[in-house]
Amino acid sequence: MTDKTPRPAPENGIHPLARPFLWLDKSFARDVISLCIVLIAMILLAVDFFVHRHGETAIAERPGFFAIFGFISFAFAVLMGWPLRALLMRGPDYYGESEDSDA
Amino acid sequence: MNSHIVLKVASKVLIPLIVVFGLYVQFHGDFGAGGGFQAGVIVAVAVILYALVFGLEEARRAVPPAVAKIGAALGVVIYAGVGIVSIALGGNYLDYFVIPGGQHIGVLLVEIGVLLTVASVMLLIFYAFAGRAREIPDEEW
Amino acid sequence: MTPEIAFLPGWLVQHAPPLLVVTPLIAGVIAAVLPSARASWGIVLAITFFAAAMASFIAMQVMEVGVWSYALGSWAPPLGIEYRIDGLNAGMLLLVAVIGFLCAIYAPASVEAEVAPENRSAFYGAFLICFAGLLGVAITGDAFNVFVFLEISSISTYALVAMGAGRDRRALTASYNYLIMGTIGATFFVIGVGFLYMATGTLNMADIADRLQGLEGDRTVQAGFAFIVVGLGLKLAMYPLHSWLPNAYSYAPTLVTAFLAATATKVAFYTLIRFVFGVFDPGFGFAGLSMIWLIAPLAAAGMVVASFQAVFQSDVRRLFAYSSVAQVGYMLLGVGLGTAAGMSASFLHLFNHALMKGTVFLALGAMWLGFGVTRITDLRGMGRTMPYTSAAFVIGGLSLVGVPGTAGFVSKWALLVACLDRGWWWAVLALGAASVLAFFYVGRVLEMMYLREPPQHDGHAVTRSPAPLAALAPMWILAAANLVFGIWADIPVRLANAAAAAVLGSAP
Amino acid sequence: MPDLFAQISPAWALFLSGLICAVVPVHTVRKLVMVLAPLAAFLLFLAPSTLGVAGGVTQIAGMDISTYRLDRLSYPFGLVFILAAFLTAIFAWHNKDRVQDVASQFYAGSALGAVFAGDFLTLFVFWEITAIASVFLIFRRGTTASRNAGMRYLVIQVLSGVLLLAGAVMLWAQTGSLAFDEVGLDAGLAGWLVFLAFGIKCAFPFLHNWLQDAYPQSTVTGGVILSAFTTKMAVYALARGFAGEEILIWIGAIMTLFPIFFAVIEDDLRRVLSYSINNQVGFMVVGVGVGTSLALNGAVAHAFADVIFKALLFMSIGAVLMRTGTARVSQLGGLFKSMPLSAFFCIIGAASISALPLLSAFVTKSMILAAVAEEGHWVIWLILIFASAGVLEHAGIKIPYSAFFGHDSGRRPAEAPFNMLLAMGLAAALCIALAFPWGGYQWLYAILPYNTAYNPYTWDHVLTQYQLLFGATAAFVILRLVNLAPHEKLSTILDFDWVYRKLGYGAGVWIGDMAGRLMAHLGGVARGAQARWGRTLGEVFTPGGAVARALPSGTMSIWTAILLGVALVIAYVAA
Repeated sequence: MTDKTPRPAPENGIHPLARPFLWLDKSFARDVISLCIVLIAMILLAVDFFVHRHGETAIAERPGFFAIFGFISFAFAVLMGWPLRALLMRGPDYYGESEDSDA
Repeated sequence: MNSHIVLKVASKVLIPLIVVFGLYVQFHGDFGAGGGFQAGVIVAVAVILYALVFGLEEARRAVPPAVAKIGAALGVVIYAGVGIVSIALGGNYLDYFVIPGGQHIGVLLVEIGVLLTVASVMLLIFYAFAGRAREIPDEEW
Repeated sequence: MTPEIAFLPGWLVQHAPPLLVVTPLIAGVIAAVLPSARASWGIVLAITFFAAAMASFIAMQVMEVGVWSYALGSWAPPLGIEYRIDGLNAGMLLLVAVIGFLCAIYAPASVEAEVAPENRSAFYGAFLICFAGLLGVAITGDAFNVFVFLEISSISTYALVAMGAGRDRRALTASYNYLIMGTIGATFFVIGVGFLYMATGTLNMADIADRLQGLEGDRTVQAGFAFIVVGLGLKLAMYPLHSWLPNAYSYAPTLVTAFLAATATKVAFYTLIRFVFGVFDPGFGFAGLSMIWLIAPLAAAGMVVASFQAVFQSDVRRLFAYSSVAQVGYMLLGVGLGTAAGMSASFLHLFNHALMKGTVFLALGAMWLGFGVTRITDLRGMGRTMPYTSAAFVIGGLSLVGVPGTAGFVSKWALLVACLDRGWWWAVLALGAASVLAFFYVGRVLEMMYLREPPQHDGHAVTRSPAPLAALAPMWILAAANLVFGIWADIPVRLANAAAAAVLGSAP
Repeated sequence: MPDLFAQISPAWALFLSGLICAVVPVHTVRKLVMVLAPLAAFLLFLAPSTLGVAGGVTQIAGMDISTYRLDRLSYPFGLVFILAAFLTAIFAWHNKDRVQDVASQFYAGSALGAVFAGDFLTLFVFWEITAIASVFLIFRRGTTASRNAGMRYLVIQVLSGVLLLAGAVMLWAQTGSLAFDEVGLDAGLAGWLVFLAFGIKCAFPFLHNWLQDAYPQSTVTGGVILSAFTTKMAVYALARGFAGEEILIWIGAIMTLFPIFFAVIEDDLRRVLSYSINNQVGFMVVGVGVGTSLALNGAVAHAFADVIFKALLFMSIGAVLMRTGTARVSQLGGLFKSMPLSAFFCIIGAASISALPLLSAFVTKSMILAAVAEEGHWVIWLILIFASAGVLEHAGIKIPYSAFFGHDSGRRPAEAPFNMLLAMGLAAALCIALAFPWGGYQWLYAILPYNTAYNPYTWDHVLTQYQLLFGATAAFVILRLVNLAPHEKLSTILDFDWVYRKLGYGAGVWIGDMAGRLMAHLGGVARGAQARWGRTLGEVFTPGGAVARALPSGTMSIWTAILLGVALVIAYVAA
């Protein structure tokens, strides 16, 4: 089909708008960002113990519920990937149907 | 050919009689047993007999299939035509009473149509079947 | 006389019923002996047009004024033969005449490609005679006359089917098989009529109906009913008496297939309705039981099994021939219901099925003319090579499936409602199953036509070659009718209700 | 004149444009028509001066048909479908495939028509057209996989229509009315049939696989268009027919739950997005199931927002697919360097779906959660919170991260064409506008079915949302650091479709085989003994088969005699 032809971009492929953000690719920057995220999460968790907030259910009023539940949920979902992979993952040609264009 | 001399003579005598008998059945149909259908078969038989004795080619020459075809069509046209004529004369379809000469003429005409068609179709069928078989050579008679 | 037809000469109006039948008959025999096939075709075209016009006048007249009785030879019925047109057969006459005319337009294209030159005049003759016979069956009010016309049409049909031998020799055996089966059917029918005559002493159908009242327990009448139903069942391809149909439809000339599919079984079906509802009384114990235990189950079985068979066919005309058997099942189901709603639905489906099968077979005929193909796999890419023909086919096919907005939906819906009214859930199931199967067998063909590339020929894709106008015009008229009657269903529904009213005295 | 326009369903504008596209060979004209058609539809949509008019009322064969019912429930759906048609038309501007143009216009038109349908017959017609039109968006990708997936998709979708028709007919028989109003499961079998029909299009668990099977196989633009209509149309139908049906709460909860686990390990990003459709529709189904005015508001609002941000996500991944030829995680990464705008819009979409405050899902999903809590379904509430974290995993982080950041694949494709960027930009702007605290979300709430006093921007709501999102993101960061997150790889993930694609097929083969052996043992019926089901069926019914063989006339005569006998016996019994 017409809409699948890869086209090389000019200037080593770097888009001018992306130039100011190239530092994102550095591993140091990534580590800093990661650290910041964890830090913010912990601050938000801490805040919960100092303010009194209204919750929709009883459990939601427990201090720190959302932060901890969010962490656990996410970790659970990702870690469940391991057994599921073992159970459900097959080769790309499992159903024997080519995804290449044959038209 | 000479071997069938008796047959030939006899049938030459018989065939006109058969046709006359056919016509008798035809005209008798008006007030007794008989009618165009039977008469048609009898007339056809006359020709078929001719074909049997004198050969298919002879018969085809005497009554060509084309003629028989037209006869078959003509018969139907006569029959249906009588009906049309009766409409033209102010009656219902096939209303014999409005035809000049009355019911007799009407029925007679219709029956003639039947005779023509039946005789022709009988012949055509005979020609069609007989044409398929090989001629029987004289020695096998 | 309705004002619409006041411009016609009085004699033409007054004698329209016999003229409708007789003119094609006379013209038929004349056409058969003409030396020029072109001239024969001229006659066919003129006469079928005349008949279509007459049939419309008659239908209008009947709708306005009511039953029209014409005494042949001025012999008053029940003694003489009566042509009797009421709400039931007015629609039939119209259907046969109009389809006949449309087929006549298409005729030369088909005939010149499929029929041997020396047979062409005869072909046109047989076509007209068959046409006359079908009209005769529909118009007459005399039971024996029905038999006569049935045989006139059948015998000419055998000839028409056999002429397909110019294309495929198997047409000969198909025709012969059809002849044997058709003759058995006709014989059964005439035996049944004989029984009725024995019991009532009359051949006029209205009169028979009167005299049958009170004869319900008469064995002769019962035997007559059995013979007539089975005899007509053969003629109209009731499952499992259908086996003559697929071969006859696949090997006959394409024109004949379209014409037969749209008219011949329909007329036989009309006769069944006429006898079951008009002559016998569905209230008779044996008639009612036969409907429930014989007609309806066979109808349901036919719908499902024949649809299955259709799914697995490889020859496309055979596929739609089986589909016809299945569709006959739909109609029979309506009759089997025994109610006014059922009969009306069944008549409606008869009408609509003629439209859709006419479209489909004309389209397939055009495809054969264009490329000489009959196998489903040969229809690859037809959507591109014959776009107009394929589009008409799509409409016919969708109507066959019963897609809303097409005529097929209206009648299937009516049938569904009639089944629900009666509380026949199994019939609803069968209807559903047959519709799903129809989706598959039509879908199979559509997939070939639209989702596959056209076949290669000498390294090039086959080029576009639209069908001639003579083939496209009738096909598209029918296809348009499928759409029009799918949305403005008023006219056919009125006809169907009039039909129900004519034989049952009440509209649903 | 305005009265006349108030009678015309906006759907016809799209159908008309579809017809025009079918005959116009000029690409630019076609695209112009496609962009203008939604505008025309929008004008028609504005024409009725009051809500609740049942326009386009006719009678067909004795049935009341109404093609244009505009009330407070159909209003937001109609509006967002028109919007979606507009956005996708812009997005597809570059696409030169006429078949797709026609299909997408018909598809959008029929979805719109279904939303405005006032009776079951109209609904059924449009329901089926969506199926038939949309399948071309899959076929036109032109791969074997897309053709097969398209066929499976079509069969399931048409089945849904058939069930709907069957249910409608039965309802009609019961009530004598075809009007499409509250149905309820109390209507017995009829109700269940309709429910199942809606459930298929809604991708209920175990009925969901057509979605993940077919959408990833569609064309680049097709994926965007598909994501917008079918499921949301089904949500509308559920809200109309089955609002407050208890079972929907559980169905919805499961729908939010299971796709998360599949999405984690899935390699194909468009398949991830398909799972995400499932997950988001689950929230809506829960809302419909709860059935209070707040819950229904939430469901409708979430559907509205979902159409836009899901389209946005499909657009950005579509752009990637078009430029690189793949949408698989294992082969992508680092694309932000050459496609920064696409990356930016993708992040907006991802943040929207994750319900980041100030973005659309935040103001819509929270209504559903509040309604669930209000009704005391606290288990469901927990599940939904869990699912919200899960959304962040697969849609909020995985999609932008793995495509545009993550491990650099070294690919440097060009940025998406202008029309795609424009469509993405518009969608992204809408995502922001819909949640804008000063006038944005208020407008959205005003068009919802019920008047509401709900306010999403309370400080504790914003705080808890941030806690949840950052808690979850922290988990992502930490798991990446300790390398515990499973890496995606080029693979096929089994889902329920395995049951019919492998198990059913295998079972068919196995049963056929076993039956064949059994037969061989029993009677030595030699031929066909080893045949599989399909082949056996074929052997029975194909031209040479037992049932379909042209019977000799003799056999037929016997049948005739048998039938005659039956008829006579019946007559005898009756007397």
